[in-house]
Formats: sequence, structure tokens, C-alpha cells
Amino acid sequence: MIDKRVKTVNDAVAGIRDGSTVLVAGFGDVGIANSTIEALQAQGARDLTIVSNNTGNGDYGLARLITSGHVRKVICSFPRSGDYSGFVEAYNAGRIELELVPQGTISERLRCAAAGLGGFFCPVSAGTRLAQGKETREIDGRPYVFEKPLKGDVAIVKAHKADRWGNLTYRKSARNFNPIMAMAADLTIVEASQFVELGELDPECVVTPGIFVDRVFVLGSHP
Amino acid sequence: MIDKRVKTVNDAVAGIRDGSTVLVAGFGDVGIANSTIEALQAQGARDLTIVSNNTGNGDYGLARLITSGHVRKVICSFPRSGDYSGFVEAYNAGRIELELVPQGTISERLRCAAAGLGGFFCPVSAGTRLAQGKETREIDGRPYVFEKPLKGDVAIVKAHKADRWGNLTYRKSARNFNPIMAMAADLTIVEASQFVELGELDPECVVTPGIFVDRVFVLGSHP
Amino acid sequence: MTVLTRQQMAWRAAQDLLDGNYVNLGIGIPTLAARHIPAGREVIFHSENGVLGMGPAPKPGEEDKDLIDAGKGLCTLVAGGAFVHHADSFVMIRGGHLDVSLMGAFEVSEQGDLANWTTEDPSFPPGVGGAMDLAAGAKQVRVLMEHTSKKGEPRIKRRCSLPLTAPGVVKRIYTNLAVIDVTAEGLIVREMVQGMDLAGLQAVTEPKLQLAADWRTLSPP
Amino acid sequence: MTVLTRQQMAWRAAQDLLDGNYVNLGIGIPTLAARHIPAGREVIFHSENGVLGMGPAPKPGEEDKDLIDAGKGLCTLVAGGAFVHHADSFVMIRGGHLDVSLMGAFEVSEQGDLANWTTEDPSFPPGVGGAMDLAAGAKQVRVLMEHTSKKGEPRIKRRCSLPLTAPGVVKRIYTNLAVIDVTAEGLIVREMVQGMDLAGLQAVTEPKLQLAADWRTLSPP
Repeated sequence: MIDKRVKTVNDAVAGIRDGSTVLVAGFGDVGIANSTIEALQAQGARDLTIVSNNTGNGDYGLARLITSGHVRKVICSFPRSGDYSGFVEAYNAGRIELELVPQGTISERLRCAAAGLGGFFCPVSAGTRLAQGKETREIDGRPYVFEKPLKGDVAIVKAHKADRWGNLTYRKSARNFNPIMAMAADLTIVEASQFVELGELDPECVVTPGIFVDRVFVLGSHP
Repeated sequence: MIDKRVKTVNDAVAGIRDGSTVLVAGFGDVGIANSTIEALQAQGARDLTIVSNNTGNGDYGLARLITSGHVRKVICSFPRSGDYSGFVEAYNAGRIELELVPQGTISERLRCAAAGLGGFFCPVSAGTRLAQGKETREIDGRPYVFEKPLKGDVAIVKAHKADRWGNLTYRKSARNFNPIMAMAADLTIVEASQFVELGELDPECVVTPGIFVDRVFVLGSHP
Repeated sequence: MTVLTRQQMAWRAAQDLLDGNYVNLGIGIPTLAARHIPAGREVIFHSENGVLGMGPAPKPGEEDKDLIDAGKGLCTLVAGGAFVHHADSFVMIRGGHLDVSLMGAFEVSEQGDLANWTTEDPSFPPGVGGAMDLAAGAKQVRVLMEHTSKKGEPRIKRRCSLPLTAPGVVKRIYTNLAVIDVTAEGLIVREMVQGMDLAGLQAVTEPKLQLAADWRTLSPP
Repeated sequence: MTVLTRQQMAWRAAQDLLDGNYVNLGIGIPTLAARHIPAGREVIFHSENGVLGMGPAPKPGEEDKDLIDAGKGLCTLVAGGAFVHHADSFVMIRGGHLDVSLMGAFEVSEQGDLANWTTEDPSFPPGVGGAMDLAAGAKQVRVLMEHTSKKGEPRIKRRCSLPLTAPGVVKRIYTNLAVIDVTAEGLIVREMVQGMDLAGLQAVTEPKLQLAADWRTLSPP
């Protein structure tokens, strides 16, 4: 019988290795799996590359992972959000590398990896500094930039409801990057607010089918 | 006030020109807007290029459009389905051109157009006859084929429920190509089984947001 | 001279948002435009983070922490709205499905080049967000900004001095002084505020302006 | 010699589908494998047309014309299933998310080349469907076919004579006579039916076969 649930949040992050590329879904403070990210910090994997839209706030979640020195590089569209002082300090001290990618190009590169494609030509950033060093091509009279797939070793996803097969739904704008990152990693870890029995989710409304999900940690289920 | 409904199915297909590329969603006999396709046949536009997974059955819908000589070319993955004698006769007589594209490559080329991208590298068909004449590239040791966006002048979509903004849901496997084609055309025409008031569709379960929809014909609403 | 307030600038831009338009409003003054849509028009607002049909800030007591806009402020969803994921949200943007992207800017060139993502301040890491996607993807890009910088320097330039967000995309510029179209024939002034003349506007604008024959006074309510 | 029936061939392939596997079954004999999953295993079936969690054909009176499989036959959805659109369905296929694609074939080469989409019959237009996507995309491609053609010709060849669906993708071949793995060291016979020996199997197989040291008799129930 398939049951993707893990018992504790520490089980959820077990085995994540130094040097991993970790996709961290969420937009600002919404739809982000803070408990799992903090468990990853406690787990101790270092030298991580984080793919996320922002860089965390305050001293919790992603910000804590960064300030505690576990992150070598961030691939994001907007490190500036709320109180992001942890990232700024690490960045200004040269302790962390930043690859700045337009928001839609991040999500499309993630989907490209999820879909098994080798790359795509994107009009965004053509003629700008962010296209420097990248292959460009004119297609039907318009300039495009070649973008490569962006695949995670691990994705950390925040869902609303989950069943034992890993079928997921989200809540409102907390959906954001979650369904895309869930598809784009070798190991997809889900932090769900609520567990439901198999068959309770409307098959027309499942946003992430369980095929993309490996581990589900249900908040509040910690013994 | 936005109201994308048209009064008759003839209004739905008004203005479609000779030589148009028409995306016809559906898989076999499921999720296909037969009334709209037959109205297009009656409307009379000729020299059409049809993008569809199959080529219709019997003497209705897409098969009727083909047998009546309105179609110059079909881009599809599998013309062989059910009673497809209309297509076979036209094909064997050299009256219709066939571009054979793998099923997933059709849907990805449609999405590529919908997403404003210039093309993508696809592993499917590499090393086969269907890649002949196409640009290939080795990426990380694996061969890929360059595939171009596939955009429609018109998409003909079959939905289950629709509201006046053109938000859509589908029924079971009748979803198939519909949401992808709805995004990939300049003019998206929807044949819906049921009309619902604005706000009745759960915003978490809208599959095609109205931004992609231009005209909605509600079946049974003909005066 | 009647220099427009921020609300008046937003009001002016809102007049050009038509019934049925799908619109993305950038952070800052553009966001204010939502309050000034003329009565009877349905304009549907898009937010990069997967909200189509964004409504105003919630009433006290009705806040939902899972419902925010691109500026990370709480918002609401109108009837007829829908939630999508980020890839689908940027299909809407990049694929030309949005009718209008109304954006703030640091500078706009006479070719319609847009610079609105970085001031190259060395004390902050750079951030681009969805600016380049919106600039490259929307059917029409319009800019809403103060006519000059805080130092009084022109923000409409021959060439942008700051790094570009996208080249050649801006079609119309709304400022606190004028409405200006970017055309193949150059910059055309469509409207100026009460008390402004072409010479006065030209004095705070780097490239050459042409006054439309049918130019009007920009008169907010 | 106990030549397997179609149901027995499907049974054998089904034994290798593990609890939790996501599997696409091709049209024809592969489809029959769904009936033979060992008790206690949950195997989740995918259909190209956007059905994940496909169940068996409906009982009389429970047919739904909007719920079909890739072969256009009526099917059902199991609890835990979900509907997706075609692009997402092929993300599952092409992106390596399916554990197994179990496909029919006309020919397989000793390099694992697969030919299963066209016999080049000039009287019909060609059709490829999702065959190339499944062959190129699934984590593991396995073939289920009669060992020889109707004329008795080997279907396991040095090189495929028919146009390829994908080169070098097949990992295991189930036939009515044997189970054969395609490896870097060549074709390894894992199982043969009762009464078959390597010489007999080699006589109906073009490339050289090697018998696994631990080979077993293929004994269906």
C-alpha cells in the first residue's frame, strides 16, 4: 500500500546531502514550508544552492537557513522582500552567490526540467544585462535568449490538503511556485496543513497529482 | 460589463477566414466541440489547417469538415481512430496534407506558443524519421530536436461549465487538449454544456481562466 | 500650474483601462489605478503570484494571510477570479494575454526603452522580480511615473542611463505633467496639465517632444 | 512446449510492476496487465489523455462517455485518481515521472531500439500517437510482444528493419516464450517457458542470446 507520509519533519528531510540544489517554493511569506526548511537547517546539509523567489524574512525559515551559513548560492528573482537582512549581510560579505533570474523565467526553467525538455528560447531579458553571456537567437524577427532547465535534487513544497498518494491542493495565492517545483525535483517533500483520506480530493481539482510527490509531512502530526 | 456569450453557434464561428489555422481540441470522440465544428463547415471558410489529435469519425464534426473539402492540411498525432474513412480517402487521393507530430510534442508546441516562447529542445523523436530535417542538439549527452511554437488563429474548445467571463471547467477525460488549445490561439471559441453565474465556479478549480477565452456558445441556448 | 498628485496620476492612467481589459498593475503608483476605474467598466487585475481577478485590500477582520498581491500586501479575490500557479501566471504575462501592463519606471527612452528594475545602488543586492517578464510580454506596456527625478532630472531620456528592463516596449507614458505616446515618429504629447506649455514640458524632457494637433488639457476631477 | 497465451504474457509483465509504481500500459496485450497485478500492490495507471489512476472498464450501466483511455475505450477512475490536461499528462511521460512504460512492439533490436509505430503499410496514413513520447520519456521502457511475427520471423533483431520509435530505450522484453533483458553486455535470457532451451529460443531470435546463470522457468499460473 502506498503511504507517502513520514512521521516527523526530521524524517521528511532525511538524506539531503551537502551540495544539493533545493527548490524552495513560496512567494514572500505565503505558501512556504517553514517547518521543513528549519528541519533542513537542523539536519545540517551545507553548501546548498537554493532556488526560490525571495530570500526569507526575519530569523525563521529560509532566512535562518541562510544566516546559519548552509547556503552557498541563491537563484532567485527578488532577494528584496520584507526584512531580508540575513541575505543582505551574507551577500555584502561575499559569503553567498546570487544568480538573478526573472520571475517567469525561473518558473519556466523549472517546468522545462519537469517536462524533460533540454531548454527553450525566451523573449524575456533579451537586450538586457541579464542576457549577457547567454546564447541568443532571432526567431520571426524577435530576439530570444536560450534558457536551460533548472532541476532540483530536492523540492520543499507547502500544500493545503494531501492524501496518502501525495495528491495535493493549495490555498489561494499560496499555490504560487509549489506545483511547479513539486514536478521539478528528484525528491519532492511536502509540508501539508491537512491530511485527507484517499478519494476525498475531487479528481477535477487535484492540483499536484501524487506522481510528483515522494514524502508528505502533515503539520501537527508530530507525535 | 463583460459577457463573452454569443447567441448562436453561427455567431461563434463568424469571421473565421480562409487559410486559418484552427486548433480543434478533443481526443477521439471525447471533449470535442462538434456543433461548433459543424457550424464552421457551414460558415464556409476553406483551405484550413487543422491541429487536432485525431481526424474525426463517421460523417459528423471534424470528419464532415474534412470530407466536405474545407481542410488543406492536418497536423495530428494519430489520424487513425474509429471510422476515419473520410480522412483516409482525402489522404489517399492526395487532397489533404498530413504533418505527423508526436502527441506530447503537439501539446508542448501549443503551450510554447501560449507561453510566448520561441521554441524548445525536445528529446522525443530524436533518432527517428520524424526528426528528419529538424535542427538537433546534444545537451548533457542526450540528443534533442528543436520544436517550434504552434499557434492557432482560432481554437475550438469544448468545456463543461462556463461563466460570462469565460472561466471554464471540463469533465473527466474530456479535458484533454482543451485547456492547452484555449491558451494558444488568437481567437478562442468555447462550446460549453452549461452556463453558470459569475462566482459559482470555485476559484481553486477553474481550469481555464477567462483571460484565454473570447467567445462562449452555450449548448441548448440557441433561440 | 496644476501638477498631478499620485492619485490623480493613477486616475488618468485608469481612464484608459477599458471594459474587459486584463491588466497588471505594478507596485507603487500603478497599484492606485485600481481605485479609479470608471463606473460600469469591468477591468480584471492580474497579479504575478497567480491571482487573476484581484480585488482591493480586505476589510478589517476579513484578512486572509494566504491571499497576497505581487507587492506582498494582503488583497482579495473578486467573483469570477481564479488562482493559478506561477508557470501559468507567467504564460498569461509572457504569452501576450494581458492587455496592459502599467508599470512604474526610473527612466524611459524616446525609443520606448524601459529602465525600471535597478538603480545600481551598490548597498543592496539587485532584484528583478517580474518586471522583465511584464515588460517583454504584455500586449501593451504603459508607464506611470513622476516626470522628473527627485533632483529634477528628466526621466524621459534620449537613451536610458540605467540598465534596461526591455528595449522598445513602452507605448504610453503618464506623468504628473503630461500624457505622452511613444511612436515611430517620436514622442507625441497628447495631454498637458493646466498651465503647462510645450516649451515648459520640453525643458524637463530630454528628447524632442511634438505636440499632437488635438492635444488636450489633462484635467483630473 | 508451453507457449504463453496473451493473458499469461500480460500476467508475467504484471509481476514486475511494484507497489507504488506509476505505469502506462500500451494498447493491446499491455492493457491486459492491469488485471494481473499481484494482490496487495497498488499500481497507478496513467493514460496519455490526462487520466492518472485509471481503473478497469465500467460495469454495465456505469459507463461515462467522457471517461476513456488512450485506446478510446471506456474506463473508470480509482479513488485517488486525478484528471489533467494533455500538456501536464506529457510532462509526466517526457519528464521521466512514469516508472514504467509497458509497450507493444513490432521489433526490438539488441541495442534496445524500439520499432512500434509504423509498419509502413502504404494503404493507411501513418499514426504515431504517444508512442515516441512514452519510448523517450518513461524511466523504464519494457516491451510485451509475441516472440515472432505471424510468418514466424524473429521480432528481436540485430537492427530494426522498421522505422524506429526511439533508439536504445528498451530494457526488458516479455514474449510468449521468454523474458529477456537488454544490457550493455547484450541480450540476457532470464526466463524461458517450460520445454524451451537456449538453442530453441536462439533459433527464433536474430541477435545472440546469453542465458543467465540463474535463469528460471517461466511458469504462469
